[in-house]
Amino acid sequence: MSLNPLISIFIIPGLLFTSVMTFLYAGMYRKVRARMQNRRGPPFLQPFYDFVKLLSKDSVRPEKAGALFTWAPIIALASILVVPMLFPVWGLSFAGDVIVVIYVLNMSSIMLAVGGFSSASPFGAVGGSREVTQLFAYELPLAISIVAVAVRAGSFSLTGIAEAQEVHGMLFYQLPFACIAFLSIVPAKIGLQPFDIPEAEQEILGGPLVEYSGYRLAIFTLSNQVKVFTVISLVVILFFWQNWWMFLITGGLLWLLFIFIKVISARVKTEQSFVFFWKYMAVLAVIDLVRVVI
Amino acid sequence: MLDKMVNYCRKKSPWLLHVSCGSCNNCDIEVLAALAPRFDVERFGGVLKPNPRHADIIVVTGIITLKTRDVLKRLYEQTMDPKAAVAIGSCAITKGIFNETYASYGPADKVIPVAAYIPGCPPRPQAILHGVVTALNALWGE
Amino acid sequence: MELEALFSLFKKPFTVKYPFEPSPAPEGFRGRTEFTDECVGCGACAAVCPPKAITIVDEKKTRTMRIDHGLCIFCRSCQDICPWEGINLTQKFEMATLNRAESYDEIEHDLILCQGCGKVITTRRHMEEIRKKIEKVGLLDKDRNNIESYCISCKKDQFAREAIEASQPI
Amino acid sequence: MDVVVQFGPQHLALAEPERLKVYAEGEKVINVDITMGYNHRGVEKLAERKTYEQDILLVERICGICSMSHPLAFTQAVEDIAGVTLPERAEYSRMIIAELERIHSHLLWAGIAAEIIGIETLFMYTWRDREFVLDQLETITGNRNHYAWNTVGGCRKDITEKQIPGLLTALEVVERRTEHYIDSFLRNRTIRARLVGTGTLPRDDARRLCTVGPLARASGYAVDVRKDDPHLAYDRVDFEKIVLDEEDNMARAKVRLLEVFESVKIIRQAVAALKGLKGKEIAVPVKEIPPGEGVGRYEAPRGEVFHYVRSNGTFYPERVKIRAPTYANVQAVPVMLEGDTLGDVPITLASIDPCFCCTDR
Repeated sequence: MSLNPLISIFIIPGLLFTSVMTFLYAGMYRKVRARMQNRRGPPFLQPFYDFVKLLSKDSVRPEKAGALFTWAPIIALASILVVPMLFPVWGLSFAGDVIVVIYVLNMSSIMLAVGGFSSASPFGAVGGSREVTQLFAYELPLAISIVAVAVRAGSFSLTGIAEAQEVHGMLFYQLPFACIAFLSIVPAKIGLQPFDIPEAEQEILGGPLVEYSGYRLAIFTLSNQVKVFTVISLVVILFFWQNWWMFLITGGLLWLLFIFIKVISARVKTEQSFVFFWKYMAVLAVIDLVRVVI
Repeated sequence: MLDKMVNYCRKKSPWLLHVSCGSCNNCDIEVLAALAPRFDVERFGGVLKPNPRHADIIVVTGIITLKTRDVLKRLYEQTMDPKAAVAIGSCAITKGIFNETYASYGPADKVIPVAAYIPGCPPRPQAILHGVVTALNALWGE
Repeated sequence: MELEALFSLFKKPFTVKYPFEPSPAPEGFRGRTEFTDECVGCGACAAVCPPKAITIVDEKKTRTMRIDHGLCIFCRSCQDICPWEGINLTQKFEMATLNRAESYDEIEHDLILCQGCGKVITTRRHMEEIRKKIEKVGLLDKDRNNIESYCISCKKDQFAREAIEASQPI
Repeated sequence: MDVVVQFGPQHLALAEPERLKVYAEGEKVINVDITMGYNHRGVEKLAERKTYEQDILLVERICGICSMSHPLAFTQAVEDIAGVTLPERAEYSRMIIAELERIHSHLLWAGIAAEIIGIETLFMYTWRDREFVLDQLETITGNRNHYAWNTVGGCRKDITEKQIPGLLTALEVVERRTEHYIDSFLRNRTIRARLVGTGTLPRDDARRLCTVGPLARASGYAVDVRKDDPHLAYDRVDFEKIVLDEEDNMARAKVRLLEVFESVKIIRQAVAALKGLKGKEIAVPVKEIPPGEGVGRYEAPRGEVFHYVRSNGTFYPERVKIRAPTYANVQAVPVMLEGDTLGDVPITLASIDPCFCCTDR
């Protein structure tokens, strides 16, 4: 399924494809959210305008900022951009790349927290600590459900998982509980309500991003938007894979679902999200893992 | 060419920072009402940002009271270039009905440079939209 | 709310089309304050204005009345007090300006100066209105038809002088 | 780890310049320090330099949301000195505007509270429906806020026959929508998770701290100037005092939303009464204000507004003293926040519906 690795890295499903899809998803988010709130909303290209404008703005580094202040957004973007290259849409593939995906996804969250900590602002610090807490909360069900999928598909690579689904049908039918657990993690992972606790604008002014400006903010925002596309695509690959064009459609529909959930729910508190993930979602994921292993 | 595109993008994405400097709350409410579905500033890309580091346009309301003057000044300095300030309501433009009070430092343009003025007590949200669009056109081209 | 959010996706948005489409203010809206042609320049509006937005500047033979829209609070006090409908709160609300010095409305009036001391009596139009009113009640003295020529103190002087002159003989 | 998080002076959740220093241990709130005075505009002193008529417009601009309550209390105080009885028409039309203001204020609060807990959609919906009320206010009074409706001894304008059908339709819309919002607040699990059980203010504390308005009523402490000290035509209309004893943020939301229904009820009765009135007089001419003292109380959307005016017989008042509801209510915030987490600070502060521009004047 893999073409020339350079094409995989730079065109499909690498940089070009990912950036197009990212802006598409972000534009869809702004537009659909606005329409659900019964207003007209921004133009579809709004995220792109925002991105260019932020790049053109000045950027400052606070005097007391830590060494990683500038590097955190760059590492976050670079690490998250690795994931789409492994997608089974003419992407690269090697055994065990699911592990890389888990690691790399966390890397971007951790970098967000690191950026918050190193920006020497109490809001940044609170946001960073919330981000880490959040990471602890959803990491367990995330890992368990991915392991359940991998075991069921008999492969630890995304391509392998996709191929297994092409043969045996979508994994969603076989692992519904793990799928639900994974879906519930998505809002937390991409920072949407009800689990946008680290970025809460009304409470801590955007948390880790509080001191970022100009191109640093642009890169961070972009990395968050890439994360949206990546995580949703990952859901499709892990649970709903049919073929490459159904992959695009299912991804869009799932994204609509998550926007809808965001629109109708309030932000919960840290301890409430902890209880939710550990008490309910982890148990759901474990049920499926146990079923698969036995 | 690149300049043109950048200017276009700037015009299309004004992020607002709302600074209330001792107003009667009414202009603040009308600014928020301009975000609500009826007027929807987001059509023009306008989003209310809580944070000066992210903002492009500072929306100033209220007489600048002695206590908020430094706050306004600092917020203006913290905002990244290119930036502009818009004074909303009679209070921010000339202190309005409070023009004889002892508690005010002066109108907004005495503290920071102001790009556009939107008179009204309070201005209708339509007037605010009109003002923001006027300011954007003046700042970053038609 | 949940269902409403879903249905809103397919409904027409509530958003108005303003600024691409006019959004007129209702009748009686208190918008941009403007002087009308009826204004006589008496200055009653300046006296009641709470923020003192209406200023009167007398220079040589003209009186300039100016309303500063940056200072105006659109309270309609001036319109209520004006006996001549000379000031109006219109339905215009698009007053945004880039130049603060532009946002005003002004009207000029000819002044009548006292022939005795040169002080300002009032504006010509105000005097005409006063004359009309006095004529209506029939109080205007045919002999003393020059009410607009002298200010009150000069008039007193003149009256006293006339009285003294009249009592001169003997 | 002790953290000091400073909310404000410029903060999204506050919209008004006010500083809130929150001392927290991790996420747990230990103590709260509120610094006020950013909004001080010297209204009381300024009022001494303006005439009574101008003062009405000045006190109207103390607060943008209570822009009917302050003039009402002020005119009551002045009318108290002058010994004027209002024409019935003025009483009813003042009441209509005041209750319309209460509706828009409560809807506004519901929106802000929703926005603070992160549910933007509810904010958008409530503010959309608030526009219907504001439209009516705009057609009736000539401005969306700052109505310039009062004068000493009556009103400056009359509600015409033509405006009444529009008003009644808007009330219907608001009533239907408010039912919907109560349903949303009660049913949505995420909203419940944030509001139920947070920001608890026990009844005894509510009494001890002299809280007023919906905050007190949500804690089971039944104070409402409209009932306790009826003025205008409040003793001639039928409405209920909404009192709940759940004591938390949710109770406050419920009290406010339920009060919208009472306001709708009052306006309907007032409009009916207005139609039946024979006299067309809307104001009694008041030639002079004799020396003396007067007080005015009114139940603003946030609680009791109190104005004291002393006159010395001239055109200018000698002393004006204003006590705003938030001044009493803000004292309760540290009590309410005890033991809650950092995430609860904005919503709990917002739950008293703070109006710092009233407090600072």
